[in-house]
Amino acid sequence: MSAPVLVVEGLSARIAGQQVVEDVSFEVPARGVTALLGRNGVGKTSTIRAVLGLIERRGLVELAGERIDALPTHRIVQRGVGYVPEDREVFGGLTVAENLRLAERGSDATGRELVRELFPDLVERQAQSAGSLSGGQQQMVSIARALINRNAVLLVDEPTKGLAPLIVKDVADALARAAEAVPILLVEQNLQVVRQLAETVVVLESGRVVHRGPAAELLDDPDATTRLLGVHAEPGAEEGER
Amino acid sequence: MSTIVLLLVTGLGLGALYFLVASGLSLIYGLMGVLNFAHGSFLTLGAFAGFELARRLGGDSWPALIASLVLGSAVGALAAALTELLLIRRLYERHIEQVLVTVGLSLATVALFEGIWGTDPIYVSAPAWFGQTTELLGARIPNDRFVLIGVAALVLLGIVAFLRFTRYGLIIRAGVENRPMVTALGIDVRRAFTVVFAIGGAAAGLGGVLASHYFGYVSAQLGGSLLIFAFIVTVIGGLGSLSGAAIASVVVAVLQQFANFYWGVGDLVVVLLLAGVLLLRPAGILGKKVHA
Amino acid sequence: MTDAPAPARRAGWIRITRAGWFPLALAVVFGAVAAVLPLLAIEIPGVLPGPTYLPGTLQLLALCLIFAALALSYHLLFGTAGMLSFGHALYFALGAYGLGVLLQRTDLGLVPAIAIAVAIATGIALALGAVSLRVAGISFAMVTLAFAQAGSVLVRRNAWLTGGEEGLRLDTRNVPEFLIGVLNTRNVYWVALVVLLAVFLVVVWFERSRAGHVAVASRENELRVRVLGLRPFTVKLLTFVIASALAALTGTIYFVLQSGATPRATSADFTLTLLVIVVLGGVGSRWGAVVGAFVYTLLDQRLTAFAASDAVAGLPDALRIPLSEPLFILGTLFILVVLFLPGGIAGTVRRASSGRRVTRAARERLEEAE
Amino acid sequence: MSQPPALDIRSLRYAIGGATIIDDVTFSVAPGEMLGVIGPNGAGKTTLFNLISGIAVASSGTITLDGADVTSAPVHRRARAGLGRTFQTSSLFPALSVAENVRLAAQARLGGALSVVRAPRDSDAASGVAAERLAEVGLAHHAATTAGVLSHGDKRKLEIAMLLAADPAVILLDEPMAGVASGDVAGLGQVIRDVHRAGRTVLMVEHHLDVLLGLVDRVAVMHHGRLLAIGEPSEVVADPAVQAAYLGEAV
Repeated sequence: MSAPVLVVEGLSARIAGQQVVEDVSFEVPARGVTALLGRNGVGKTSTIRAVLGLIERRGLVELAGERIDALPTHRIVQRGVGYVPEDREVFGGLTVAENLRLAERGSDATGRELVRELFPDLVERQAQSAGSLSGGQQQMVSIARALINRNAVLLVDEPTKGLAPLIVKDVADALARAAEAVPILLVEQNLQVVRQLAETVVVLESGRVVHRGPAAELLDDPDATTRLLGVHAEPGAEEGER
Repeated sequence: MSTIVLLLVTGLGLGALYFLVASGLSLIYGLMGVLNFAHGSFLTLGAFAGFELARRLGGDSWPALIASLVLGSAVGALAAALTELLLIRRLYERHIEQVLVTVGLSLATVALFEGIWGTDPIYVSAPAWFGQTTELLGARIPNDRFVLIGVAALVLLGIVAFLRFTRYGLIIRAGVENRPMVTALGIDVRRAFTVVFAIGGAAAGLGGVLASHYFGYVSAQLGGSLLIFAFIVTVIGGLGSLSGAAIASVVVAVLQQFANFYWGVGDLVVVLLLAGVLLLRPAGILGKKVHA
Repeated sequence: MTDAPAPARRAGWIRITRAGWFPLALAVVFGAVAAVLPLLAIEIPGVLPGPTYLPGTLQLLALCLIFAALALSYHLLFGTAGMLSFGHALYFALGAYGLGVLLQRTDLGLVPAIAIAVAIATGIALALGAVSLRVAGISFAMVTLAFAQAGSVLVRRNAWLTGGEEGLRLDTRNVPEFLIGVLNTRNVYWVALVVLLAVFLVVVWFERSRAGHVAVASRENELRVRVLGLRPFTVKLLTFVIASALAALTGTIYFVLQSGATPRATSADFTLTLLVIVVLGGVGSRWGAVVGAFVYTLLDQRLTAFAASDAVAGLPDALRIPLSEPLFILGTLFILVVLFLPGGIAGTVRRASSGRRVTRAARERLEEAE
Repeated sequence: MSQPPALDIRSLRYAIGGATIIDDVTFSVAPGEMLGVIGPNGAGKTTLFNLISGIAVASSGTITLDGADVTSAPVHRRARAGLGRTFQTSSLFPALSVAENVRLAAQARLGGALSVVRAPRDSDAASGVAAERLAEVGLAHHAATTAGVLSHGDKRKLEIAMLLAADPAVILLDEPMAGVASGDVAGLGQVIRDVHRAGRTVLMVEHHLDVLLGLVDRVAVMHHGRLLAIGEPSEVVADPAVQAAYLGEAV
């Protein structure tokens, strides 16, 4: 197996003086999707934000063999870490085109074709303000902002949160396409999506890694699922109407 | 009728000055959350720089005026950019301390200006056309009012165009909405801070030179007195909203002119307007959120 | 302070009230030393212009006491309740001008005139505070500034009442003999000392009262206070009014000490000066406010003397001009304190004396992120 | 019905910026009942709590607290009417000591909290209540500690102590166990059980379904801002609609 693209070792992070990530270590292989799982509030989002330097952190983070844990956020991103945040965080007052233009990083912006192909809807709506889009469309913008650049790795945080099932499928398919080109670290509550996309899972509990292994192995073991993810069955597979 | 037109146009002229100060304040606050007390000093410095240059070039010629406007805004921009780089940046995200530093800077610079140029107003000269009047709807209106209004309109258009059509403008608009996300797209947002300070400083410096012609003099206190009204304008317009600042500038200044002319209580009326707006709409005319 | 709480519980109070008796003891010592100064001939070259029994020196020290009292009232507003006001000078000026006008236009004695002036200022504070508190944070700062500026304009414009730019002189008709004239400066000094101690006691009292605790709690987490069923607005307004009344009281004594007032006392610069004093001394520290007032006032006086000295006059322009402007030096000093000495004098002393207490800076970071 | 419901919610709707976050939600909670609220992230649970406690104001519909309409009452008035809540992230007065935090809550309840005449620890019913509540949640030994430096689990306990000191009739707990170490979950569950046993009405959002289902009388399932189902835990878990929408197909 080739060298991992992202290595996290002994990562700790604090928010408001409170330990939210504690001594977390894991690797993201250079291919495919790695899912970061765990109950709500165990520190998945904080882990991603700590890797990006969006919150105060300590520990080692290596991207393609180089340490990035002392860099400010914008430098980390410039090195090829794409980020799709929880809750989308599109710029509602900017148009779709402007959101994408803002994300383009000069010569790295090689993904315009891919974005056009994956999200024809956005091309149609490029002059519309992002704030007036539906939740699903906003999520597309958020993902497109990451895909428009050539990245070494993508950090994708709960991409299906609060989305209608049809859209969940679209988002999952788009991420599957993206994963062909770039490795992804995925935080996701919808275990069906995890099953579809991820090869490896890392499970956090109380800010620590408590399980690591192939995705199928965990998901096929209801006991382990219950124990590690705190669910009787599979929560978060969001069906129903918006 | 002619009185009303005169008051209206004079009010617009004064509103233009308020806007030149308030636009920078509003942009800086919107992007960085900093209330810049030193903004008045950028204006005063621009006014003095313009005055010194015009004096050396012979005072009342058109080229001297234009050169002084250019220099005034350049000096304002430079002073503002240096303030951001040397003082504000060190206190990243510590808003109260940032405000305090600008307070200290305003105290120190006003004292310095008094040391250099004295405490008395210095009268400035302009091309003769400035002092003449043009008849509009029966009112004889001093020409400098038109210049003020024209320049402020150009500045407004310029800033809007900058925000809309340039990459920095895009970054600034996005940063006002959600700054961490801008950095998470790989953009060094701090550079945009310097740019915003420089733009605000340039507008203030330009406003300084124009204010010296509007009032007929420069003094170390010039910026401070305009700054207070600019603060009021930004609160009424809604903190961080450029169009709010533009609207409020005009409303405040015109109201002030009328109240001053008819009852002699312009400043008081402005403060009452502020109180009224706060009671009815604490976030200001175009403010999005009530600031906590 | 009535019962003897269990040690653990007593320790629990340190965060706000410190040890119960210590500030009061310190105040007693300070008061005693300050009270006998006019009877002694202490000289501190470079700090005081002359020995302590001379009227000139006492005048300066009395000014220090008054500014200390004013700074304490501002501390209540900014340090305790977290309200950044840029209009506190308004209430000081209302006290000073209120007393001046009352003495000039009525036959009231000094004490009733002071009481009425303070009462009027308190009423105005109640009305303006209620409006200003519609907003918080930076907007609150701007709004208070605007109101103060309106006051300043009114004072300057209405010369028939306030003397306009010339200022208002003390009408001595109904002022007791022993407070008038250069020779009686030490009596005024003692009055100023009493006022400072009174303001100090009120501030300590309020901070230790239940309302004071709610004020601190509102500063830290306003939403939480509301969820508990309390209205932060009420306690903020209360703090605002008390601080303003205290400022008005110090303003009246200032008027007596200076035998008058000028519009400078109403200006925005004056509030900013107050802010400089409190930040210099250390935000959130009572004695920091007092020390800041002394340091600032003495420094201002010495720098003014220095600026007028021959040593400065002989310097080349590039040095002479900045050095001849006390406010330039003070402003620069202030910037340096904010940049390099977070917590001001009090914070620096605290850091030097103990490493284990949670520093204010750290605490603020906590709150900010919360 | 002789006794009005502790909390009654009718056709509640909340929309902001064109998006409907809460859509036509109706349910009521009987006095002394414990209701669990579950649903995927983004289903509107926290918004529902914000509407009930007054931090957000409903676009339409009514909220009745013990028979009184509080739909548009300000936060502090609802609190005085007997509503208490905790927040997803700890929400304390970090610079105050643990004891002060609780005492403040007790004083808010017992009155006189804005007194300038009385010192905080005068008398004091409030001090007594504070000490008792701290003991109840097992934090008595931390009374003097600055709240900001407590461990996460202790902060959650402190929040509950503050709630108890304010003695509300209706309590909203927003993910009380989020971020709590698994070892502490059982203890916290017991604390919540005790709170409820004292006759209080409790609404609780929680993702630890295993713990939640063992605690509550009924469960409400939120989905896309709507109330999908409400009923006894066993019924709700067995409800095909809930199965399909929330619990999903078997793994």
